[in-house]
This record gives sequence, C-alpha cells and structure tokens, in this order.
Amino acid sequence: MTSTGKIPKVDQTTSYDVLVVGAGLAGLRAALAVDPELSCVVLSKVYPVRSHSVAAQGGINAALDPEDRWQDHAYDTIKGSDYLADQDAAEFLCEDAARAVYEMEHWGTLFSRRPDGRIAQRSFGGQGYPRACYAADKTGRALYQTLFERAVAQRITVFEEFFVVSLVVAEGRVAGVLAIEIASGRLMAIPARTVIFATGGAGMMYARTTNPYIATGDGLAIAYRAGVPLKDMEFIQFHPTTLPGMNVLITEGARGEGGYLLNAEHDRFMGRYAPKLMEVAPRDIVSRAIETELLEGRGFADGSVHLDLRHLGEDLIRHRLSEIYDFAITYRGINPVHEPIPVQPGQHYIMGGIATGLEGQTTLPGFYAAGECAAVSVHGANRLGANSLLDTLVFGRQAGLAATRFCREEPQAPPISEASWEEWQDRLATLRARRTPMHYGPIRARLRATMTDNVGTFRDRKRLQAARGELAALREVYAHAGVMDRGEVFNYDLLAFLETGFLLDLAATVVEGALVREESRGAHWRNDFPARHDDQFLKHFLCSWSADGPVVGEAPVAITHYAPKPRTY
Amino acid sequence: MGRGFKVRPATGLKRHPAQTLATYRTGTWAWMLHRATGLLILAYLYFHLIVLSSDVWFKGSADFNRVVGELTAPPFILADLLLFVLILYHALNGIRIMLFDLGYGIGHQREWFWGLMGVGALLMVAASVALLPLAHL
Amino acid sequence: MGTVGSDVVFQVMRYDPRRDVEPYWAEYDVPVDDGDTVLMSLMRIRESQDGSLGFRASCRSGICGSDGMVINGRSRLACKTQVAAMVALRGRVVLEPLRNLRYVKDLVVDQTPFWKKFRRVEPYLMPAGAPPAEERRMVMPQDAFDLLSKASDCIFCEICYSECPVNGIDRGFLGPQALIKAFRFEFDPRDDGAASRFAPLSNVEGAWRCRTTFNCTDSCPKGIPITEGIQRLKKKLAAETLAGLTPAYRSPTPVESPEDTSS
Amino acid sequence: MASSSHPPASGRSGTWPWLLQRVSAALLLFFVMAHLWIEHFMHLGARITYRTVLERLVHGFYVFVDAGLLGVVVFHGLNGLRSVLVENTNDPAAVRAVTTTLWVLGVATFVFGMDVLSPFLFGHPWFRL
Ligand SMILES: Cc1cc2nc3c(=O)[nH]c(=O)nc-3n(C[C@H](O)[C@H](O)[C@H](O)COP(=O)(O)OP(=O)(O)OC[C@H]3O[C@@H](n4cnc5c(N)ncnc54)[C@H](O)[C@@H]3O)c2cc1C
Ligand code: HEM
Ligand code: SF4
Ligand code: F3S
Ligand code: FES
Repeated sequence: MTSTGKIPKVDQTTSYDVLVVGAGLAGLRAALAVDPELSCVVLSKVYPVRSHSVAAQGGINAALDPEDRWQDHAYDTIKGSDYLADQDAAEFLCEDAARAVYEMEHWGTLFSRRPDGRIAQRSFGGQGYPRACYAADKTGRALYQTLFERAVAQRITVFEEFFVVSLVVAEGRVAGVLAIEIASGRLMAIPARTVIFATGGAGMMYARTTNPYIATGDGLAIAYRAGVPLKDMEFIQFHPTTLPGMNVLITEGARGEGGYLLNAEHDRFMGRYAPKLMEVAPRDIVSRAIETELLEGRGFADGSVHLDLRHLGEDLIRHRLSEIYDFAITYRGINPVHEPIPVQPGQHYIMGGIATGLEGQTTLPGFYAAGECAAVSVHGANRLGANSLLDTLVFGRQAGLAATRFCREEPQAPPISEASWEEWQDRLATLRARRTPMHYGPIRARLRATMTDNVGTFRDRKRLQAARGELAALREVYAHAGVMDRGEVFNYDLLAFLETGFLLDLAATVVEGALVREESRGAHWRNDFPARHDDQFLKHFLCSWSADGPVVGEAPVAITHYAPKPRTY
Repeated sequence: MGRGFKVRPATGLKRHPAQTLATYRTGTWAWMLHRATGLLILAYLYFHLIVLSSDVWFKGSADFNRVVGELTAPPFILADLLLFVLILYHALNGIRIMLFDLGYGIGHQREWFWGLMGVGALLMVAASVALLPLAHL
Repeated sequence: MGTVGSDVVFQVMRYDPRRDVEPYWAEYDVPVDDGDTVLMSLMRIRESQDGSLGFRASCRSGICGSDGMVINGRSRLACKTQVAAMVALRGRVVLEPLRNLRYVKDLVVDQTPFWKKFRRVEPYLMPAGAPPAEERRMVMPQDAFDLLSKASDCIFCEICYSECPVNGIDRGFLGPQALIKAFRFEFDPRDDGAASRFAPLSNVEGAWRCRTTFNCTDSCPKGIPITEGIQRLKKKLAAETLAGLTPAYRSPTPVESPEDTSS
Repeated sequence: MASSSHPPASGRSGTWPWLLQRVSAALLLFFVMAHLWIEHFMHLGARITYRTVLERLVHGFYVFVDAGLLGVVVFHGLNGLRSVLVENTNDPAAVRAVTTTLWVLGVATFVFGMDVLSPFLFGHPWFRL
C-alpha cells in the first residue's frame, strides 16, 4: 500500500535503510520493530494479507498460566526437535513468548477467551501443558490482521506485488535487491543498507502440501544463490491431518480438543505408537504412524485414515473449529458433526532455512532472515505445532531491531552496479524471446512427483539417489524452457517460471542433506538407518551454493541445559 | 505446448462488466423497487396537486362533484389501486428497513420481506373490496 | 454431476492492455475430476494449456482472499467454488473479473480504491490508556464476542465490494468491507477510537450510503453478517450525533504512535 | 499504509438526512394511515361530494392530518429524491446546488399545496362570517 494509491515508482537513487522482503507475520513484525526514524519498506509478491501466515489455524504457544513455566515450554520444544534445536535459541523463544502474545493482545488480537476474560489455551502436539493460545481455528488470521492493522496505523510503506528475483551483494555486504514490479513487468533495482528476508516456506516442491501456491521458497533460493548457506534442509515436516485431494490442513487443534484418529478397523491406532500422548504426539510421530497404517493396509481406499470429532459435540466443533467445519463441508461434502473426516499426511513446513543467529543475522553483513525461511534454529528436526507463529513474531522483531542497530553502525550502503541490473534484465529479455515448446508446467509436475515419492516421510539411499538424478535431469530441461506469456503486465507465467528455478535449487539441497544424514531424527526418517546417532549426527548441516551443486558443511548444535535423551511419548 | 484453445470475439462485451439483473437478490430487488415506488409516488404527488388545483381553482366548486364523479370511473379506480400498491409496497418495505435500522430482524431479511409482502397482499384485497364498489357510482 | 472425468468448457474473459484493444472470450476444455474447484482448473489451464492466463491465487482454501472473480454471473472465490456446481448451473464455467474495480488484465483488477477506503476508517485498535503488563481481560457476552469474531473473519476478498450495488453507483462509497472493519473496532470493548472514526464513517459516503441491500451479506464467502454490522454502526453513529458527544464536522485527528514496546 | 496521512474525509455529514428520512417515514406512516382512515373508512358509504369533503376538511383534526401529510410527504419525498440525485457526486458545490433547489421547490410545493387546500378551509361558512 502506498501513499498515493498509485503503483510506486521506485527511484533507483533513493536508498532505504531497511528493506524487508515478505509481508507475512515475520516480515511485518520486523518492519514494526525498525526505528521509525529510519526509512523502511516492505516488499511482497502478493498483497500482504495474501501471505501464508493468514492460513495458520491452531494456535501460538506461550507459557502464560501461572502453573506453566517457559522452561517447560523450552524443554518440550527441544525434545520435540529431537535435540537438534539450538537450545539457547529455544530458550530465548520460549522466554519471550508471553511478551509476544501480550503485545498482540494489546494491539487488538481477538483471542478466544476463558470465562474470566483471560486468553484461552488448548493442548497441542508434544506439549506437557495446554499452552497454545488461539482464536478459534483461525489464529493465524487473527494475529496477522492485527499486525497488518498495526502496520497501517504506523504508516509502514509496503510495495505490494513486487517480486524479488535477486539479492545484490557489493563490497562483501548487502546492497539491495532486484525486483519485478508485477503490475508493469519492469525490473527495478532497490538499494538498501540492510535487507531482511521473511519469505516463508517452499511447500510447492511437493505434490501433497498444505502450503499456498506462493510458497515457492524464493527467499531461500535467492539467499542460497547469493552465497548464504542453508541449514538443515533435509527436515521437512509432514502434517498428519490434511484433507485428501486438496490437502487443506485440518488443524492439530482438532486433536488437541480431543479428536480421535481411527483406521479402517476402527482402531485408535496411536495407542501403539505413542501410548502416553496418543493423538497429540509430535507431528513426525503421528505422520509416520498414519503412513505405516496406510502401508500396512489398514487405511481407507482413498489413502486416508479417519479423524473422528463426533464425540466433541456440535457446539465445540462449530465454535472452536469453525474453519475446518467449513473446509470439510466445502471440499469433501462431509459434516464433521455427523461423520469422521478422512485425513492423510501432507507437506506442511520446512524446519530448515537460511542459517541465522539469535538476531536473524547471517554470514552476509546487513542481511537478515526471520520466519519460516530462516533456521535459527528453534525447530531442529521437528517443529512443534503452534511454535512457528511464535517464531515469526519473536525472531521477526529480533531481525528488525538488529537491522536498526546495523544501520546505526554502518551508515553507508554500497551502490548497486548497473551491471548487476543488466545481467538480470538480459536474462529476462532472453527468456521472453525464447521460442520453445518446453514450459515450466511439466517440470513442476515431475518435481512434485519425485519429491513426494522419493523424499517423503520414509526415505532411503536408493530413492534419494533416484531423486538426485531426476533433479539433475530437470535442471537440464529447465535451462532450455521458456514462457508462453510474452507480455509485461501481470506476467504470472514468467514469475512461475522463475519460482520453478528456485524450487529446483532448493529441492537439491533437501536431497543432499537427506543423503548425508545417515540416521533417523525427527521428521527425517531413513529406512536404511532407523536409529538416531547423536555421536555422529548431533550437528547441523549447512548447504552452500556452488556451480556443481550443493556443498555440504556442518555446524555444532548449541546445548545449554537439556542433555539429549531417547525421545518417547 | 499443451492443448489448443479457442478464442472468440466477445460481441457486446463491455470493458467493465456491468452488474446484470440476474445477479440481484431479494435485498437488492427490494431496494430497487423501494426507490422506484418512492420516486413514482413523488411524481404522483405533483400530478395530484396540479389536477386538484386546476379543478378547484379554475373551475370552482360546482365542478368538483363532476370531477369526483370522473375520478370514480373504473379506469381511475384502477389507477387509484395502482397508487395504493405503490404506497403499500413502499410503506411496508420502509417498515422493514426501519426495523433493520433499529436492529430487529436483520438475520431474517428475506423472511421479513416475504412476510410483509404477504401482509401487503391481504391489504390489497381489502382495499379492492372497499374501492371497487365505488366504481359503480 | 456427470462432469467426473469429462471435459468442462471454461469461458474466460481475457484482455492484455499492451496487446488487445478489447476484451475477448477464450474457451478452454479442461479435464475435471470430482470435487475439483474452479481454481484447481485454472491452475491446470495455466500449467498445461495456456501459461499466459492471468489470475491471482495463493492459499487455495478460501482464507487469503486472492481469487475473487465473477463466476457464472456472481462474485465468488474460485477456490471455494466447485466446478460441478457451476456446470449444473449453466453447463459451463464463465469467468469474468470482479466488478466495481478497474479492469487490468484477464481476471486481474486494480484493488487500489478498495484498500484506500479500508485505510480511511482507521482500521486498528485505539485503546485508551497504557497497556497493562498482562492481557486486557475481556469479558463479553458470548453472542457479542461471536459477532465481533465473525466480523474479524474478513479475508479482504473484495467480493462484497464487487457485489454491492451502491459501490457500482457511487465510486466514493466506503463499501461493505471498510464498514464491517470499522464495526469490528467500534464495538471492541478495548477500543476508544470512536472520535477519530466518526468523520469518515458519518460522512455522506460512509455508513449512510449503504441501502441495506444485503448483497454483501449474501455473497460474503466467510458468511459475515455484514449488513447487521453496518446497521449497528449506523445506530451508534446516529446516537453519537444526537448526543452531540462528538463534534460532527471534526476532521480526523492523527493517531499518536502507540507506545512502541519493541524498541 | 503510507508515510503521508490519510485522505481527509470531507466534512459533509450524512447523518441528518438519513435520520430525518427515517423520522419523516415514521410520521408518514401515521399520517397516511390517518388520512386513509378518514378518506375511506370514516364516511364509508357516504357519497364523496364537495360538501362532504369540505365538512371533513374543516374538522381540526383533519386539517392537521392533511397539512401534516403534505408537509412531511414533501420533505420525505424530496429528501429521498435528493439522496438519489447526489448519490454519485462528490462535488460539494453540486450537492449544495441540489439541496438548495430542492428546499426552494419543497417550500413552494407546501405553500402551493396549502393554497390548494385553502378553498376547502376558507370556503367554510365559519370563515365567511
Ligand atoms: C495451513 C497451515 C497452518 C498452520 N498453522 C500453524 C499454527 O497453528 N501454529 C503455528 O505456529 N504455525 C502454523 N503454521 C505455520 C506458519 O503459519 C508459518 O510457518 C508462518 O506463518 C510463516 O510466516 P512467515 O512470515 O515466515 O511467511 P509467510 O507468511 O509465508 O509470508 C511470506 C511472505 O514473503 C513474500 N514473498 C515470498 N517470496 C517473495 C519474493 N520472491 N518477492 C517478494 N516477496 C516474496 C510473500 O509475498 C509473503 O508476504 C501453519 C502453516 C500452514 C501451511
Ligand atoms: C407511507 C409511509 C412511508 C414510509 C414508511 C417510507 C419509508 C421510507 C424509508 C425508510 C426510506 C429510506 C430508504 C433507504 O434509505 O434505503 C424511504 C425513501 C424514500 N421515500 Fe419513502 N416512505 C413512505 C412514504 C413515501 C412517500 C409518500 C413518498 C413520495 C412522496 C416517498 C418517497 C421516498 C423516496 C423518493 C425515497 C428515496 C428512495 C431511495 O433513496 O432509494 N416515501 N422511504
Ligand atoms: S467482508 Fe466478506 S466479502 Fe467482503 S472482503 Fe471481507 S470476506 Fe470478502
Ligand atoms: S451490499 Fe451494499 S448497500 Fe449495504 S447492505 Fe451491503 S453495503
Ligand atoms: S486462493 Fe486464497 S482465497 Fe482463494
């Protein structure tokens, strides 16, 4: 949104102090934390409210209750991460959680309430205490609207429908970004002293995903290409309960409120996998349990098991689970008050991301990342439900504050050279002019198929190597593919083409990480190595870009108070 | 590159697709009729004043009885009934709108509409019974 | 519905400002499976038939508001509309851009006026006093809370804006979305912003322009009782005017920056 | 969401026309019902003649009803017309012009209307005395 309401002309001579890419929760929270004295702009490839944060349903964790302690929250988070989380980061997250939630409340979020007027909380997967604050089953929307409205109140400038294609690096630090103004198709150079990436996930590399069409991992791939390493990319979260077909998410809150999972034999099978927590075990465990039931032939014909909410009663379902009530009816013609909902696991979240520290800082000076695209890492090998929204708010703010400090210390931004702009301009021109029958469509279809078949819940070396080969072949095809839309205005064909390139690069890092991690930990399960090996693999893998494909390095895991133990629920 | 697709010129297509009547629902029809009847009654008011004035002013009292006689001829009675329909509709829908303004019945706007239209129909029957005999004067 | 596995005709209004003088219809034969939404079919067209088809989309499950368009005559969300239902209605799927907003390309419209009006009602919480250390306790009757919560369900899809007949007549009318947003804050027990929202709302192009036509309520994909919210707003504004509590011709005061707890 | 301030809302308040339209509508309901009652039910069966009309009109209550009906109808109708006319203009000058014109028209109509009614009123023997 701009002051004139017209599409802004980006003046290539004005430099911004802080440039945030991504207007989801993480991006807006970062922008709101930037000192108002500094010039700050947020870029988003869609209108801010179309960001994926609005889709979050179940809740946001914080130890608010006097009986609960943030240390317990940290413990649950670390155990949930299969001890791969950096413990200092997890502690920071959980200690800051109450502040973050109260802040949103003061800004206006309409949380569901207890009878005495306090914020209501519900159980979530892998947690020893009901600490997910929620707004029915539309928590993401409630939080996002509040933050968005805050941004309106504070007159944060947003360049909406600007598609960032590249990060400009000069003199060893960040210099700005190159972005396409979607409404005009122009390529713009936008100089900035600091750049914060908050570009969200990359679910579009999988066929079954709860992610939106825009979750194509742009920020991750752009940072990766600019030389910033990606951390722990092999950890992809599969959410246990998505509607078959569309893979629309059925929130964990449905199980948190007491829903049962039943197989075709009407057995509450979770008893065999997580006898204590049952349905509210962490996601990796529940997803694998469901996949196992399906593989062993105890599922329903459409590749699903049933989520039964009927015993919860109509009132609870229609009030506290109103969205999924609507989803089940809209997309499956099923009324959850009277029938169980068919569910199957689907890709949901990437635990890995741009490697950052506690302040969102990366290896590139002036460049920060926060939210789903970053790996601080608090989620380690498996993210607990309702921790991601918290992550966006806490570390989004951290990044904004850090960028402010950086601007104080480093007054000048290096200029963006004509050459870096021309390089992309030429690339886009070549693309528009290229005549070829090869379109990105089939490439994406093959990418989704190979990732789903070979890099899904259960992995092994053979399948991962098959995926590696297929990805190499796809990159070859991609190099000669072209676009159908040669126009300028709202050329979504061109954007989708670029996104496909980003996805291909990212998929390669996922496969490489999964190949080197010869153990099973959290969401990463190797049939050929079904145990966790702390002596060898209690460390992060960092993927760096090189012309010949990803180079894998490593980094230690920060351990503070919680010694790794076997993980049972 | 995939399958072919057909293109045909859009004859009569406006650049700004206008709202077509088919997309209107009860509430919008109710409003359009409310506006139309309001304006028609206003027009009638002026017509009425002019007729009365010309007769009364220029022709004097003697003619009044004749005018009334003319006005009770069947076509005029029908016109009167039509006017009655307009006022009735406008008044009943006006009541509906004012109820909404006061906060009643918004959740059941359709039911209110049809309910009041039912009342209107009854009143119409009553009015016909009352007025039509006069036509034989 | 007889559409399963067979091809359905999608008739789409197309226009590229840099190339076409006039919009035109394009027809696509799209294979459709049972349960497919219009958006899934559009994506299928884009990925396997015609990549140049312009439309916005993101969440594909009716929560981000990207893909409002006129489908078989009415404004709907493509991702919440079943192809089979549309075929039952008209035998094919006819797609046009949203109404009451400037047409840009294919199914894309310029949303700028919509957002400007949204901003005009100062759509954010303006609490009185400094925030407490914990949450502001909020005890409300359940039905009042439910209505507020429902009003905050809005996904900015612009469908109400496209369907409201008054928006068609009056370019300046705030429109249902901005009004229901205002309602959401005006009736929040924590809010104290009535004085600064009064001017934009009671202005001739504000709440009073709404003619209670219910088209917005009937079409809102989130089922928000928009008209009810607007009516309550009108009542509140009328009461404020009568009580003379708020000077009627006051210009909106700039809101002072909230205590920034972040820096 | 901009660095500049919000566009100022124009100062014209729409509250009063709206409110008065409702008030006049409520009054109309009363007047119209009273009028219809008088016209059609009080003297049902009696022939409508100059004399009967005259008799009805001079009765104080009837005078009140008809004068009130006239005034309120004119206000309500013209105020409604105004809202239709200014619906798609933002130009304060144009709105003012419409409003003024309609006020002039309205007052004129009322005076004229009273004048039409006057022979009935002043034609009564009482006034002749
Ligand atoms: C269905 C669903 C339900 C969920 N429920 C929960 C929950 O209950 N609790 C919880 O804690 N977490 C939940 N999550 C996870 C959580 O919602 C996300 O991880 C989180 O919202 C990510 O926020 P973000 O700010 O990092 O990114 P997003 O909100 O995804 O925002 C990304 C932004 O980046 C912009 N962008 C991307 N690429 C570009 C580019 N090239 N140029 C310009 N801009 C770009 C986009 O426009 C967008 O504004 C859920 C996720 C899903 C999918
Ligand atoms: C009999 C009782 C009447 C009632 C209860 C009534 C009620 C109303 C109401 C509530 C409105 C406002 C509608 C809105 O804002 O959406 C209105 C508008 C209007 N009325 Fe009446 N009315 C009555 C009689 C009349 C008469 C006799 C006339 C003609 C002289 C008239 C002419 C109008 C006009 C022109 C409008 C404006 C229409 C619009 O804005 O769309 N009304 N009426
Ligand atoms: S009020 Fe409803 S129709 Fe209007 S923008 Fe919001 S969600 Fe869409
Ligand atoms: S459609 Fe428009 S007229 Fe009012 S009731 Fe809704 S805003
Ligand atoms: S794509 Fe998000 S609402 Fe349809």
